[in-house]
Amino acid sequence: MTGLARLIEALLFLAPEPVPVDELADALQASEEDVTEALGELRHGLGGRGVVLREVGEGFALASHPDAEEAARRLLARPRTPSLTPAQAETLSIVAYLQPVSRPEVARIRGVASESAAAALTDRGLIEESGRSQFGAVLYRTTPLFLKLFGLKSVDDLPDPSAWDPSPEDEAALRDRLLRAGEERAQNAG
Amino acid sequence: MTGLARLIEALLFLAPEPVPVDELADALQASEEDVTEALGELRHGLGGRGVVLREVGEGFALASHPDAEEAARRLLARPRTPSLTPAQAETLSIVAYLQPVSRPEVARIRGVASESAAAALTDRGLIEESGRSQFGAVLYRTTPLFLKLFGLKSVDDLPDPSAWDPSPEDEAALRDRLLRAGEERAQNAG
Amino acid sequence: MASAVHRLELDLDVFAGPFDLLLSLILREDVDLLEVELADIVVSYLDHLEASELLDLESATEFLVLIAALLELKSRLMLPGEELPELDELAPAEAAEELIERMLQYARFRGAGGHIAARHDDEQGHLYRSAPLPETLRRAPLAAARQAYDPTVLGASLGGLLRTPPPIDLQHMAMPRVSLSDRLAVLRGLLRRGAFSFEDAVRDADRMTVAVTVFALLELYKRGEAEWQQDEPFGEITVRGEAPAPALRAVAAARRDSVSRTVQK
Repeated sequence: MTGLARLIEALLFLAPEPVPVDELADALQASEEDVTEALGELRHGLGGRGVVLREVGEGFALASHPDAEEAARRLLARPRTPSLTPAQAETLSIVAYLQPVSRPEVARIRGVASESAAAALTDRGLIEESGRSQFGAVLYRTTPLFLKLFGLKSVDDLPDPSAWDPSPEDEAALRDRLLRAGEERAQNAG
Repeated sequence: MTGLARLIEALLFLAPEPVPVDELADALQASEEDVTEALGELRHGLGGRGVVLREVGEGFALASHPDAEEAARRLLARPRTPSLTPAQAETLSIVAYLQPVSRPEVARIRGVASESAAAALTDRGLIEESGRSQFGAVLYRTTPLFLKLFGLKSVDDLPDPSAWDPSPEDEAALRDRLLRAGEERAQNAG
Repeated sequence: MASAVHRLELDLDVFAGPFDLLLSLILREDVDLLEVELADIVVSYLDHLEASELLDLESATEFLVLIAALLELKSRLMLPGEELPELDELAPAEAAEELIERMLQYARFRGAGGHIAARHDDEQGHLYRSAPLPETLRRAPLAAARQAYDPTVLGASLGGLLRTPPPIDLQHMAMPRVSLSDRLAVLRGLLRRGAFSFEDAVRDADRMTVAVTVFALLELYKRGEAEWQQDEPFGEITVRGEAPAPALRAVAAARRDSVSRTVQK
C-alpha cells in the first residue's frame, strides 16, 4: 500500500462521519486525483480484512465487516456496568428512594451540583427524566433496567435504609430529613 | 488473515474503549488462546498500514499510525492537548507511582500545596478521587484514560523511579553538607 | 454568634463572600484551606476594623480564635502524618537523614515527572477513534441485562446522606493562660525603652501569648499609646510609643495600597 493510501486509511479510521474527497485532499495536501487513486488502492488492500471501505452520500467511510455483526452485538449491545463512583451511588440512591425527585433537590441533598453524575446514570440507562416539577425543574426516576441490574422486582424491594441511619428514631419523612441534613452540612459553621 | 483476526479487527474498530482478551473471547465464542493468537496475527497483518494495534490499560485498541497525525489533526480540527506543566507532571507521577495517595502526601513530597495541579489533572481525566484516607483526606488514583493516553498496559509498565535518583556521590555530598549544617546549628543553639 | 466577624466580606484569590461561608466551605472541603491565604483574611479584617472605626472587643476576640483555629488546621494539613517527628525535635544526624530522605524522594518524582511529560507528548501521535456506535448496536435489550450491582450500596449511600456534620470543635484550643493586662504591662515596659519590634515582644512565646499580645497592641493603639507599622505581609512589625496622633499605621501598612490614613475617634 502506498503512503497516501495508508494515510487515508488512518483518516477514515478516525473520522466519525464520511469524508468527501476534497476534504481528504486538503488534509493530506494532495491532489484530488491522487486521493481518488489511493482510495481505489485502499479498497483493494482492505479485501479479506475486518473493515470495508464504503462510499456513503458525499464521502468515504470505513465500516466494520457485516460478518462481525453478531459478535459486535454480543460485545457492545449490552448494558455497561462499571462500578459506581461515590457521587453516582449517592445520586442514584436519592433518585431510587425519593422518586420522582427534582434536580435541585438532588443538589441540595448532596451539597454539590450533581449534573455529571446524573448524566452518567442517564447515559447508562439507570435513571431517566420523568417530566417536570411544578416549578419546571427536571424530575428523575429509575428505569426498568435499574431494577434488573440491581436484582430488584420493584422499588419497594429497596433495602430499608434504617440499617445505615445515624438517627433511626427520627420519624420525619425521609425526604425532609435528607433535605435538612443536606442544608445543615451546607450551613454548619459552628 | 484468518476469520478470527478479521472479526477482532472489526470489533476493535467499533469498540469505544480498549477491549480485554476475555471479553473478545466471549463475544467471539472462542477460547482466549485462540483470541491471543489471532491478535498476534492482526498485529502482523497491520504492518505497513494506517492503523496499529495497541495494548493499553489491560485491553486492546486500534489507533491511527503516528505518520498520519498531522493530516488527521488538520482534518478533524483536533489540536494537540497542551504539554503537562512541571507541577502537573510531578503530581501525576506521584499519583501514578504511589496510588492511592492522599492530597497531603502529594503536598509533602512536592513541598507545596498541589491543588491546582491536581484539579487540572482531574479535569483532563488523568486522575480521579478514590475515596478518603483514615484521616479523611481525599485519595487520588490514575484513570483508565491515563493508561490509554500514555500508551501503558498498566502502571507497572512505568520505569523504575529509582532510575532518577541522584548518583551515590551526589547523595554522599548532600548528606555531608546537611550533617555539617546540622552540627553548626546544634552548637549555636547549645 | 452571628457577629460582625461572621459577616466579614472577603475577596480572596480562591473565594469571595462572607467569612462564615468560607469557614463552612473549608469544613466541607469545598475550598482547600491550603490554598487560602490567611494573611489576606487578616488584612480584610483590619480593613473592616478601619472602615467601621470601632474596635469591638468581643468580635476581635472571636476573630482571633477563629483565625488561630484555621492556622492550626492549615499547619496540620501541611505537615506529614502524626508519626513523623518535627525536624526540630530530632538530633542533627537524624534531622539530616530525614531531610535527605525527603530530598531524594522529591528528586525521584521530579525525574519521573519529566519522563511522564515527555511520554505524554510522544503518545499524542496515536489517535483513537471516537465515533458513535452504529444504530443497530446502540440500545441494549432489557432481557439481556443481569444483576450487576448490590442494592445495599444504595441503602449505605442514603444513610451517609442522613448524617449531619459535628459542629466545629474548638475544644482543643487552649484557654488563655495569659491575661491581657499581663501583656499590656509587658508592652508598656518595652515602650518606655523606645521603639521595638513585635518579634522582640513575643520571642519564644506560645501561640496564645502571641495572639493576646496582638490584642494588647490593638488596645494600646486604640488608647493612642502606641503606633505600629508593617511594611509587607509577614514583614517585621515595628512598634513605637506616644504616637503624635492616633494614626492607624499598622492597619494601613497591612493594606495592599499601603496608604496610611487617619482615623478619627
